[in-house]
Parts: sequence; C-alpha cells; structure tokens
Amino acid sequence: MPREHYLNATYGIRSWLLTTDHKRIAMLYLVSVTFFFFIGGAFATMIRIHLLTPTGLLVTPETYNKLFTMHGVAMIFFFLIPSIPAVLGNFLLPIMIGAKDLAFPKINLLSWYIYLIGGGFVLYSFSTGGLDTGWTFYTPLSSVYSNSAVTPAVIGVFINGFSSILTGLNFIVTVHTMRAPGMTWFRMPLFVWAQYATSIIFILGTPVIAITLLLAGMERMFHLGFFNPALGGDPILFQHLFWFYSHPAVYIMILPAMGVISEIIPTFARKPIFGYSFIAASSIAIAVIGFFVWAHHMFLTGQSTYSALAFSLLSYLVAIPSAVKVFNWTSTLYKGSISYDTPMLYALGFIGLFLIGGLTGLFLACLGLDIHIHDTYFVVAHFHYIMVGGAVMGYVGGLHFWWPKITGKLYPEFLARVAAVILFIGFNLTFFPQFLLGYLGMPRRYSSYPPEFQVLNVMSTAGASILALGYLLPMIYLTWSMRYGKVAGRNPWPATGLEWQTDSPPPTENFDVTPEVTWEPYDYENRPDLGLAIEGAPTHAHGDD
Amino acid sequence: MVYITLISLFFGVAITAAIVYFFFKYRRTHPEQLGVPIHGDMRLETAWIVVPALLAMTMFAWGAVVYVDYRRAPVDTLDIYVIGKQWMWKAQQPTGLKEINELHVPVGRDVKLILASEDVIHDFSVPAFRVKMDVVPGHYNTMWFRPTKVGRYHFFCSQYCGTNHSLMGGWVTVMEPTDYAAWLSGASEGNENPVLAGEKLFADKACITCHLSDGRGRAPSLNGVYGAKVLLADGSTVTADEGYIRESILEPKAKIVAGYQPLMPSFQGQMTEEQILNLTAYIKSLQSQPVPATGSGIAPATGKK
Amino acid sequence: MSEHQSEHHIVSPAIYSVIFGVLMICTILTVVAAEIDLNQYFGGLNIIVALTIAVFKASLVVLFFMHAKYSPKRTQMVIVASIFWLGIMLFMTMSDYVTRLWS
Amino acid sequence: MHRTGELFGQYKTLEQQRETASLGMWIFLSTEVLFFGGMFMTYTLNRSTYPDIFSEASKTINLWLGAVNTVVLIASSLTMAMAVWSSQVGKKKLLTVFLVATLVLGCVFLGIKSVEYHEKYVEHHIPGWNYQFEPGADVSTNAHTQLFFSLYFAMTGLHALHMIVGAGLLLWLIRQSIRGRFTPEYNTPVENIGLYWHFVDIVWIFLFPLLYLIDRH
Repeated sequence: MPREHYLNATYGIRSWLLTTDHKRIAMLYLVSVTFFFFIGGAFATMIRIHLLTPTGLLVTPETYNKLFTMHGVAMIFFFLIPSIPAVLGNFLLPIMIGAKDLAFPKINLLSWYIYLIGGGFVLYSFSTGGLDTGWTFYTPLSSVYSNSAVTPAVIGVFINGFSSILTGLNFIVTVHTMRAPGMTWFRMPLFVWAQYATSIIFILGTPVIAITLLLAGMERMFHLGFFNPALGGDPILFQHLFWFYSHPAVYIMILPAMGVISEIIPTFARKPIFGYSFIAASSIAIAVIGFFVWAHHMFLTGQSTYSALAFSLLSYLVAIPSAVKVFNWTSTLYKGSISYDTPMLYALGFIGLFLIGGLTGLFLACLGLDIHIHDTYFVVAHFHYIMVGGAVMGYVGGLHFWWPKITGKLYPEFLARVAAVILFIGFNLTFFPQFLLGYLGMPRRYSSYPPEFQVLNVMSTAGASILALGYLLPMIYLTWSMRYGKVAGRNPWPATGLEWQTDSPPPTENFDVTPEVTWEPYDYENRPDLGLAIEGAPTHAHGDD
Repeated sequence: MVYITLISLFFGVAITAAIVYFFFKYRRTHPEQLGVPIHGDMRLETAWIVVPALLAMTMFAWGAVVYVDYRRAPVDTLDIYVIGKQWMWKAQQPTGLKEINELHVPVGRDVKLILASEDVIHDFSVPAFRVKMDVVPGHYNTMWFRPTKVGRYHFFCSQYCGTNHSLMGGWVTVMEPTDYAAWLSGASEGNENPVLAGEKLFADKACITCHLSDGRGRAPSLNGVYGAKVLLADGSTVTADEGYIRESILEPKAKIVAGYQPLMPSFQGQMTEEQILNLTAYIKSLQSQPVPATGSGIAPATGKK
Repeated sequence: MSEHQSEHHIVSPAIYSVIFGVLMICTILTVVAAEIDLNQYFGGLNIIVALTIAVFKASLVVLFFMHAKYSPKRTQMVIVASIFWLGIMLFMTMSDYVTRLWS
Repeated sequence: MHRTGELFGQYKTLEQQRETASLGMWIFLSTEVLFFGGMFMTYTLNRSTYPDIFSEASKTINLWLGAVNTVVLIASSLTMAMAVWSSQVGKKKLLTVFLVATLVLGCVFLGIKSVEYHEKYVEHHIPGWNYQFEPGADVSTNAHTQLFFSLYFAMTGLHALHMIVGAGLLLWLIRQSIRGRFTPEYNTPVENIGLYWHFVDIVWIFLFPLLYLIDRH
C-alpha cells in the first residue's frame, strides 16, 4: 500500500466534514446512504412480518400505511437515487477520466450537506408520527386529507432534490471540461456514460418534482389551491408533474447500475465489451426516451384514450435500448475468459433479475393488461426487480468491484460469493411470489388481505428474511476487511480503466502525473502493462472454435 | 397475455440459458488467460434492435385494442352509480336502491359504473372481471364489464386512499336476471328513485324556471340532451355525457351552449355528489318524447340512446 | 482538455442600448395590445400576441444580454435542451387534457 | 479562503476554469427553467380550464404597477449587462456604479411588488385566508379565482425570492468590486451572476403577460 493516500492525508473530524476531495465526499455519502438503507430496510422487515397473516400481525392499518410510506421515501429518495451516483460515481468519475477532482468540489460538498438537511427533515417527520401518504404524495390525500407529518417530509424531499441537481450538474460539467489528454468521448468507460445519462435526468427532471412538491406543500400549509378539487383544481395534474420526474427517476436508479455492470463484465471476461458504442448510446437513449413515458403510471386515472395510446407506444420504445444492453452484455461473455469472482456473480445476477424486471415491464406497458395488474402486487414485484434486483445488485456488485480501490484492501472472497448467492436466492423468493399475488388481484398497500393470498405472502416473508441476512453479511465483512483485509495492490483483477492505474487507495490528487490516454476502452489485447498472457500463451482455451 | 408471457418466457429463458452456458463453457482455465477480442457486430446489433421493436409493436397493438374497447362503453348498458369516500363504497341501482360495500348485477348484461369520489382518489377494482378504474374527485370516470358467471366476487379499492384503504372493499354479486329483478323489487321498498329525486331537485333548485322543456326558456331545453352533440358558443361541439352534465351544473360558465347567455349560477358546494347523481339521472331520463320513469325492473328509463 | 473555445466575445454598449430600446417598445406594444379586444378578429389572438411578444423579448435577452449568440455550441445546446424539455412537459401533459373531449 | 483570480487545483488553465464555471451556470439555469416550468404547467392547465374566471381575476391586479415593474426590471438587466461589459474592458469604477444601479433597480422592483401584495391583502385576495373575491361572488367564482391568486402568489413569490437571492449576490459582487477584484482576465462571478439576473428578468417577461395581460380588455 502507498504510504500516503486520500484516507490518511489529513486527520481529524474537521478534515472530513470540510473536505472537498471527491473521494472523501463519496465516503461521507457511503456512510449516510447506508444509514438510510438500514432505516428503509427496517421498515421493509416490519412490513413483511406484518403481512404474514391475512389480518395483519404486527401493527394497526394506520401504522402499516406509515411503514410502507416511510420505507418508500427512505429507500427511493435517500438511498436508491444517491447510492451509485453519489458514492461510486463521486469516487470514480474524476479518476476514470483522469481528472484531479470534480469541476466544483465545494458544490460537491454542499450537495452532501443539502442531502443531510433534507434527510434531517425526513427523519424529523418519521420521528414525529411519520407520514401515511405513500411515497407518491398523491393529492388531495397529501395536501388536504392526511393528518400525518406530511409537511416536514415534503420539505425534506424538496431540499434533497437540490442535492441531486448539484451532483448532476457537477458530473456533466466535469465530463465536458475535465477529461485528461487523449480521453476522447468514445474512450470513456461506460460507467461514465451511464453517469452522464443519469445526470441529464438529475438536472432536467429533479427541478420538476421540487416545484411539484413545493406546490403541494403550499397547498397543505397555506391552503392555496393548485390541485385541490374543492377549488376546481385537478389532482391528476399533480400526478402528471410527479411522474414527469419520478418515472425518469427509475432510470436514475437503474442507469448507473447498468454502468457498473458494463465495467464488471468485460473485466471478468477479459475481453472488450461487445458493441461499446451501442451500450453508450443506449444509456443516452434511455435517459431521453425515459422522459416521454411517464403517464403510463396513469392509464386508469381517466386519462384521454389517445394520450394513453401514445404513452403506451413510447413505453415500449424505451424497452429497446434496455434490451440492446442485455444482448450486448450476454454477447460479451461469448468466448471470454470468465472468472467466478464476486463482482461477476453480482453482474450476472443483475442481468437475470433485470431481465425479469424488464420483461414484466412489457406486461405493464400493455394497455389492456395494465387494467388488470395496475396497482397490484405485480407492480410491486416489477419495480423491486428493477430497483432491488437491478439497482441494489449493481450497487453492491460495484462496491465489491471497487472496494480494493476505495480501501486498498481485499474482502474475503469466499464469504462474498456465499453472500452473493444468498442475496440472489432470497431476492427471488421474496419478490417472485408477488408477481403471482398481483396477477391474482391483491392490491398494493394493503395492511390486510383476503385469506386466499396467505401462502404466497408467507413465502415472500420467508424470502425477505434470507434477503436481510444477505445484506448483513457484506456490511460485516466489508467493514472487517477495511482493517484486516489483504492488501490489494493497484490492479487486483486486473482491469483496464484509468482508476486502476493509480495507487489503491488513490492519492488525494488521484494521479501523481496527469495521465495521457492512448488506449481504447477495455482493450485487453493491447495492454501489455496488465501483465496478462499476450504472446506465447493461448489467448483462449477454445481459441479455435 | 399469453402472447406476452410466451415472448417474455422465450427471451427470459433464452438469455438466461445463454448466460449460464457461456458462464461454464468459457470459464477461465488459466490465471493469465485473455478472452477473444470481439468488438461487436453491426448485423447482430441491427437484428436485436429491429426484432424486439417489431415484437413490442405487436404487444402494443393488442393491448391498445383491448384498452380502447374498455374505455368506450357499449350502448344500452345498465348504469349504476358508485361513490367512493373514505373508506366505503356506496352504489346506487337504477331504481334508487342503495347498497354499501355491495354491488348486485345481472349476469350477461353490459354494466356501466359511473364513478365519483367525495374526497380523495380511490380506485374501483374487480380482479375477477379484470377491470378497475380510478375514482377521482372533481370528475366522473366510467368503467364497464359484462359479468358472465353467477357468483360472488371481491372488489377492492386499488388506489391508496388513507388509513383504512385495505378495508375499503366488498363483494360483487352476479345474479340471474330474474333473481336480480326479484332482488331489486324485494329490496327497493322505501328507496328513493334517483330520477324522481332528481326531478324534485330540478324543481327545488329552480332549474325548471329557465330550462323549459319547450326550448323557449332562458336556458336550453334539456329534453334529449343526454348523448346528443351540443353546439357551443365558441363553435365547438361536445357530446353531452355524464361528465358534461356534471360540469354544467358545477361550472355553468365553462361551456356555454350556442345562442344562450351565461346566466346560470354555479351549484358548486351546494349539492352532494349523490344529489348531483340524482339530478344527472333525471336529466338523462328526459328524452325528446318524455318517457315516464318507471323506476322498477331491469329495463331502466335511463341510458337508452 | 476538451473542445477549445474561441476568444471571449465582448458585446458593445451600443448593442445593449439598442436591445434595451427594442425591449421597451415591445413592453409598450404588449400593454397596448392587451387593452384591445383582438379576440373578436380571431379566437385567442390576445394570448398569441402577448406570448409572441414575450418570446421575442426573452430571445433578445438570451441572445444579447446573456451573450448566447456568441457562446460556445455547448452552451447553446444547454439552452435548446432546457426549452425542449419544458416543451415535453407542456405538450405531453396538455395532449392528455385536450384529447379527452375527442370522442 | 481563496483569493479571486486564483487558479484552483483541479483545473489546468484559467481558460478551462472560466469555461467550466460558465457551463455550470448555464446548466443551473436550465434546471431553473424546469423548476419554473412546473408552475407554468399548472398555470396553463388551470387557465385553459377556467379562461373566463382567470380573466376576471387578472383584471383585479394592478396593470400599471406590473408594467412599471417590467420596465424597471428590464432596465436593471441593461445595467447588469453594462456591468459585465465594464468588467470585460477593465473599467473598475464603472463596474461598481452599474452594479449599484442594478441593485437599486432590483430593490425598486421588490418595493413595487410589496405595494401590489399589500393591495391584494386589503382586497381580501389572499387565497386560503379571509378570501373573498367580490362581494356576492358565487361559490365557484370564489373557488376558481383562488386558483388564480394561488398561482399569482406562488409564481410572483418565487420570482421575488429569486430577486432577493440575486440582490444578496449583487451585494457580494459590489463589495468585491469596490476592492478592485475584477479584471478583464478574471470576471467570472460578474458574468455568472449577470446570467442569473437576466434569467430572473426573463421569468418576469413571461409572468407579466400571463398574469396581468391576457384577456384583460
């Protein structure tokens, strides 16, 4: 390990709380999003235990409503959205393009503080009785009828939005102006492309949810009227504005995870990624088309039939770039040199789960079918496959992949593989039964349900306990490895990106000398510096077929 | 449904199989081994953009046909008014019979539900019939279905609406038409006929002083207005459905009939959702040749057009 | 380094004054137009006139006061993108409400 | 803290630093477009639903105050543009003069705005609080005009808030300018705050016809 690096360059609590080093800010985010993941996870556990019996085992309907609302708010706004961009993106994006830091380091720190303030408001709302509007805050329930602590939560989410905006702004400007010599657009790692696409959504979508929640909040606090039907306002308009952001927000969660997968797969197949430019372009396509599909959340609100037709068609279009990614990842495996290291297990698990999540999306985008499965557990299962099976798997896989770079230490490989398998099994057991529940007609957000749904609910709860174990394991051994893990070296896998050219952990300025990029991305065959078999040794055991 | 499932299954299984196969076939056998450098293939890329796109379009088209059919109710339906409020459902049969958290319908007949909410957004959902529709405060949504089998089926509120959302459900009872008629006449004693109640409101609220039936009043005659195309002052036309009638009561200035002055006061806040429904039922019963409201049986005087 | 931009362009006070003059004239025009019933000639003409003038004024401010006319392509892309996204929101949402009355 | 004109560690050249800051500002403004956009959307829908009542309600706000404010704000944009020019050509004294002029005009705008708000307060036109559109107005007029005034206060209020933030930024600029910090080589803060100020002006250019003018005749 290097003698001096970003972790030990300076000491003391001030050196962390006032840092402008993107790597340290990433660590601050890592700690805070993990905290919210725990909170959201605790709520999820209670939800699943409660649903063991048809009448509800644990809490009153009112409390149950608060549990799933707080689960959604904590997980979506304070874990999933910031997780990969603000932790992995923050840490890696400047290093990957050969920059010393993000374009605006102070704004980067500011965005973490904004996140904390927003999180503070939300925690205040949780602790003063919680809120029961659903994370979607639909009016007029949220703005007029609910008696719970909606106002601080809305303020918290509103404030948190600016954290996302500033992160997105920082990333876009950094990618445009801070690239190292030779780092052309098409030499950038696909993770950077994914972050760039995500940032587009951050800066063009987030302000809309901010103003929408502000309007709903003002309606609640000052009895103004924007969406209130009692004054002639239209509650459906709130949904339009809400989903204008919140549907693209799903892509905020999944796009960076796709970026992580696009890094892991070529590394552990030791070959260039199949169709680099198609994967890069599909990220941008998802970000842009993703803005045209929002009203598929509203097919049954009384939306115009014509508009429903348009939104359904566009929703099918957004499936194409996602499919392109999956096909390209799969093709990358062909004639690879595939290892079974933990990040690769996560990546392959991601593809499988994302495949199910994506394909069930086709069911929901289908107008005729949506009539039946809209607002049922089918939807719950679908988006958990995308968000947990996709985004969280990508996040945890990415953490493992870059853990040696972040901490300079290796995690215990065997334990990590076991955890990955447990997560995969637990996840499927938890959420696959929910597809069936939804198809049988169980509506979502129900604290009690007809007895015929019990068997599947019990299966789901059983899966959830396995899943919880699966999440606890990495938290324990990753923390353990920070102190006791084996020293990793610069490039343990080895991988081709610029981040692996510097020390682990990197120095505060990332590189001792500004790197100059002469390689194409994932170009294993032309990288003698990696010390892999180039001449003599067969490039592939099956080289002839 | 089967179609999408098959296609999804095909792709799901095929890709998973490919991954698993590659995973074992091309495993690393030597620690320094490299993969074969393949960068991409234009033909493959094109194929897997075009083929899924075409398949997706067929899915879209099938779903669109079903949806359009669902959103456009057939003529000659049995119209039942359903009001959602936190946390119960009130249904009103054409005879005026009111039910709470229950809904009785005859088998084999197209049933149209006209949905209104008194507070927040609800959603009336009958999984067994594969139908649901949001119930939005401030305007009507409609849904329709044709029950094909006698029995009792769950209905739920599917749009989260507050504390007792999960208790806001009940049963749809599908009966033989004769049983249904018997049930209606047996249970309907003491219930107010919505058309008659609406007629009374029409007089009490002084609608009758302007909306003269011979068309010579200060406001247009409402005979036969339901289902007709109405020419508006700005030159456009609208079809006078339940939503239009409701809007005209609450927002009389929003759509002025050509040739008339915007004189009518708004009744916003002065009528309950139920009264509005009754008034609507009465206006719907006013045909060009006035038909006396019979108020019994399964052939209501409403909705015939 | 990324794409290199040309020399910083300085807009002269003379241009600023002319633009300011045009903006003032437009302000007077729009107030006067609002006092006349243009809708009698063509439904909604009042709105069209008021918004056309507003768009014209805003364009002048963006192009000259904010130097967008002399800015790098990248900046102009940002401007176009933000207007385009605003358009998505307005157009797609209104398309729902407008087509509800079609039968 | 840092001294102005310094090259920050993460950049290689001053030119790169300047470009980066400018791009960052523009992207920030694009988020502002969407931020106000949500309100414009709400306005568009409600206006198209209740055109007559919105026109009734807009007749009660004071056109002349609005028109004067438009002139004041555009004039402040001119002085801001001139301030940017002064910094580009290195006229340090003139820069301070124009910045102060901009600040003064901005304050005049806010002053006139508060007069308007006061009028609305006197007329009981503050929604949700003692609201009464006109004596004898019927229920639906009272309800829908509240939609208009809710939008009026939300839109102009948020705009005014941006003005206040802008005034704060101007104060800081004036302080720096008096110290002679800005040179033709280093004037990024002047340019960026100028961009912000012009953007706020543009928002008003749309608010004025939408709230005061349409169908007023």
